[in-house]
Amino acid sequence: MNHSIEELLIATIAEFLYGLKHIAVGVLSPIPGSAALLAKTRSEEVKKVSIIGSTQEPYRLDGGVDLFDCAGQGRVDAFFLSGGQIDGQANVNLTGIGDYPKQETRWSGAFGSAYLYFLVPRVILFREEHSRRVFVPKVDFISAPGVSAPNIYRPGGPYALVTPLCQFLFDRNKKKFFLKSIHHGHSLEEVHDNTGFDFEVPETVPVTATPTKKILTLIREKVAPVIADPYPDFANKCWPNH
Amino acid sequence: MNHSIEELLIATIAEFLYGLKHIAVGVLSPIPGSAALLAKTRSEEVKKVSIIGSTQEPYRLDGGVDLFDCAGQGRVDAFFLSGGQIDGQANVNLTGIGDYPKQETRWSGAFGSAYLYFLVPRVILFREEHSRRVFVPKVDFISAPGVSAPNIYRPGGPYALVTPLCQFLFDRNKKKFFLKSIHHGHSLEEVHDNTGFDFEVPETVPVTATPTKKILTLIREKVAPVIADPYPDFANKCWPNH
Amino acid sequence: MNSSIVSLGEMAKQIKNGHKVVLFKDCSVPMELGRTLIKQGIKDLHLVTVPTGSMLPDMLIGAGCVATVETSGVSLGEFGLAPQFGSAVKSGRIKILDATCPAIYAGLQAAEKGLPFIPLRGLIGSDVLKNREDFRVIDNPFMKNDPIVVLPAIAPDVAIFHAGMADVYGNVYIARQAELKIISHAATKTLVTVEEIVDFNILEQPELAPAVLSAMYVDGIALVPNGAWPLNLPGYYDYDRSSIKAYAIAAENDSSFKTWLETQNSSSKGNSN
Amino acid sequence: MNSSIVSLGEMAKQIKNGHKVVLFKDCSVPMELGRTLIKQGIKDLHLVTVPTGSMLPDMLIGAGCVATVETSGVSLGEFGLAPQFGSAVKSGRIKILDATCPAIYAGLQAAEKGLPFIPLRGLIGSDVLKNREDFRVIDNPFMKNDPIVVLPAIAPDVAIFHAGMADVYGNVYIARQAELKIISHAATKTLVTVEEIVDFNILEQPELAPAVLSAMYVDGIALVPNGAWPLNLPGYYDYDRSSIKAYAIAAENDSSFKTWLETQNSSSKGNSN
Repeated sequence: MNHSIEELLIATIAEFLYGLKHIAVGVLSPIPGSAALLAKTRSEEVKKVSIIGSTQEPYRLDGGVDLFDCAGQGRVDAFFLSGGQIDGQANVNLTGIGDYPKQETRWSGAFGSAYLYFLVPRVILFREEHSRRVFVPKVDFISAPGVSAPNIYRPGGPYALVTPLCQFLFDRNKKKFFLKSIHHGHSLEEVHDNTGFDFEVPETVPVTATPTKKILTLIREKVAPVIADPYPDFANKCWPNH
Repeated sequence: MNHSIEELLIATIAEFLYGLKHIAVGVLSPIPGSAALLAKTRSEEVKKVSIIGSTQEPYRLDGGVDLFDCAGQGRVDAFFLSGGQIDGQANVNLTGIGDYPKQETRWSGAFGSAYLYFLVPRVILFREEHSRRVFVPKVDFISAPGVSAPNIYRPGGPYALVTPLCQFLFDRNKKKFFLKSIHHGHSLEEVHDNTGFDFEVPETVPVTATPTKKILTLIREKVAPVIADPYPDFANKCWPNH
Repeated sequence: MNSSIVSLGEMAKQIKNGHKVVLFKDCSVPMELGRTLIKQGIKDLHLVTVPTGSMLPDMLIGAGCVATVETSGVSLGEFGLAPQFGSAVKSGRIKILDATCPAIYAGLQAAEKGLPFIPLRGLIGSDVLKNREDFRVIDNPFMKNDPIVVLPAIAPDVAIFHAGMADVYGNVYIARQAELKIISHAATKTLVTVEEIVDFNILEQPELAPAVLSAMYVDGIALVPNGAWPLNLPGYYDYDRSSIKAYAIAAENDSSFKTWLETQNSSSKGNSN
Repeated sequence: MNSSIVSLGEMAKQIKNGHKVVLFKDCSVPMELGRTLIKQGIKDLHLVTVPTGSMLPDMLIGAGCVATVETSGVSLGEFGLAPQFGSAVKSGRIKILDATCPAIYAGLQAAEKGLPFIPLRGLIGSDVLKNREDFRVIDNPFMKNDPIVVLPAIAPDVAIFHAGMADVYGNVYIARQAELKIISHAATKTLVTVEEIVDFNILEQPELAPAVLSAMYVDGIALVPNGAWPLNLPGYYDYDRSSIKAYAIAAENDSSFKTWLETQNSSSKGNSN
């Protein structure tokens, strides 16, 4: 069965989410949001998916305080972060490029990253652009650090990084990304050429699993109508016939 | 016009409340509650009376957090405290008699006193029993202290003490009560005999003002029906014909 | 049907000897669950009353279920002092952790936020503070010569309360008792007895939703009509004043309290209705 | 009729140059009040966005009304970055106090509770913390070798927001936007524009009451239909996407932004309806 790159990414991210009780999704995150919904559809253990910006029960949150308190209580099992820059230590920059504060390019700001990255056990990094502009040796501004000293209270942190080329796992002890698989049609060379930081490579690099027909059907029939509430444009673009 | 002792106490306490924006009333406080309602009836500046335990808008509170936060914000102008024991430094004991913790007599506990006594500018102490058992030289247990060292954050504190015999003002600089007036029918000697702590006495001791006909009418017609919501027994006893 | 709907007996068994159990003050008090815990012979509870307590803690203390009470006050309100609480404190049978109301709330709110501690104004110079080894005074990090109390988070094992309505999806309507959210967020588990269980999703009713405790925080719901009796439940029933008064009198001494307890064990309004 | 009901113009005059003004994120944004402030020529505002901001702060910054922005992020969401914010940061025209969302909430909650500070997990090792001289790291008083950030209270002079309904008694119905209570409690004054003012007491409706901000916290109410336009107000109207997009494009450079601003000054949907 044919699938789009979005569907591959949704299925790939969902693999990290099965069995988690509560998955929360931040703003501007249609693909992670779809992955969370897919995980809930396929796994009875996923009790709750919270999508910031959703007005539909049961996906809405009472508000930001509700989400951050919930994470503080240890009741958020997975969350998603992106970054204008991400480096090899999993530091995330959502703030801007150049010398702070008068940066050449100013993005929006750190949002909840400087907190949730510490509190949520499984933070999945996701970026739709895989380039040396994004994946840099060192971020210009650490909105949220990837790793912390051992005495810092940090039940959470980076777990994986998913891009349109491949997926990495993050090794918190080695403080390094480890290439997990490359998506069909892409090469290790291409990944190296487009990644500005060092990462570990296994002897044989697997190809990312292609979503099964069953999973694609679930995405199109169960996930698409729900993600269309907070993300109508995304849903129209990906599933114009649904 | 004849009046009951309760009506005298209500009118006397209300004198401390005119012009205050927000008056809050704790549990088991029918007389202070009536005084607060009287003040609201007579003073346009009294915008809100909150009565813990009232189910009637606009007197109810969202809950305890609402009250304590409100006091923390400086938005509660007056509150009432009582005590199993009260001493000459305005220390209040709501906890019990004897050596803590295995006290001979255990009362309920400090409730909000150890916080509100610090935060609310005008705390009116009120007790329906005026005796040496209650007004002691030194309380057995300081549930909430009457005075604090100058470096302690304390915008609030004791303002007055009203009893069935008389009313005192509290002088925060001298850390002493000052006799303001004695109710009609009682003597200075009687007050001394029944008070276990020292207090200052003016050269001429005034008689407490008797409530006017207008005030008594307001109490009976406006206050009684409202205070009957949280305190039906009290209202029935005081105003059986209303 | 949500798997969190259980029988009262199953619910009671989830509360274990030694648990730190948090109880909301008046109205929303799960009296029938309390009676069930007494029958079950539960021991060594650490009760946290929010912020004060009335008949339920007194009854549990009298029945020998309690090791520690963390409270800002236990009393039967207009029916007088809490007699079993008073005599247990006097004899040293229970450990008492005296607090002040906002300190109980603040400790629970710290747990709700995942904070190890939270500051609170007041308390300095009181014997409440002096007797709490777990309360500390630190310097305000933002101002010199400004001592302030810091309180440790209160993280109960179980929150229990009684409410009017739950739905089959595990959501509970808490009406004006918004503070029930705080205790549920702070506790590891939340167990709720209710008057009725409806089959529509109460979160999907825009006018009800703001006063709903979401299923995420609810670990057990049991249908227990009159579950707060003889205390009240706003919108459902008022206090049964004569029963509370009878309790207040019986609890005055240990032998009449025992007799009262036996009557309770043989029948209770909550079960018979 | 409650004395807190005022005209939009009277309301705007209560906000002064240099005030610390707190704004809720999206939906409930008082756009028309913002336009009025721009016309009034207000200066040197210290904006606090809860926890992030979109078109209103961008517009106020572009119009030269703002000295400082305290925020966890300003963006136009799906319409892209906030261009006037970005260029003002780049040029140093405004002072930026970068935070993270829960730090904004925590600072306001500290003010709501009258606390001088509040702790927060996270932040350590970030450049956000490094650049905030007013955030401190202290040792957890209850655990050795456990550094934790403490944040000062955020106490704004004025909270402003737009809501659906107020009553003549000065109460405001805030529906699911419960966090509007936090900002109103934290601020010295709260000014609210609304779609409609009803003549019954909304606090006396049991189903509405839990989502009501009580008159005690409300210092001004102005009737401003379409007051959030072109942003949305749940239950009333959706985003006017084409107007937001037009803004996003206009705001890309200073001259087209100025032109856009002049159009706004000569007419606005909020006034004409």
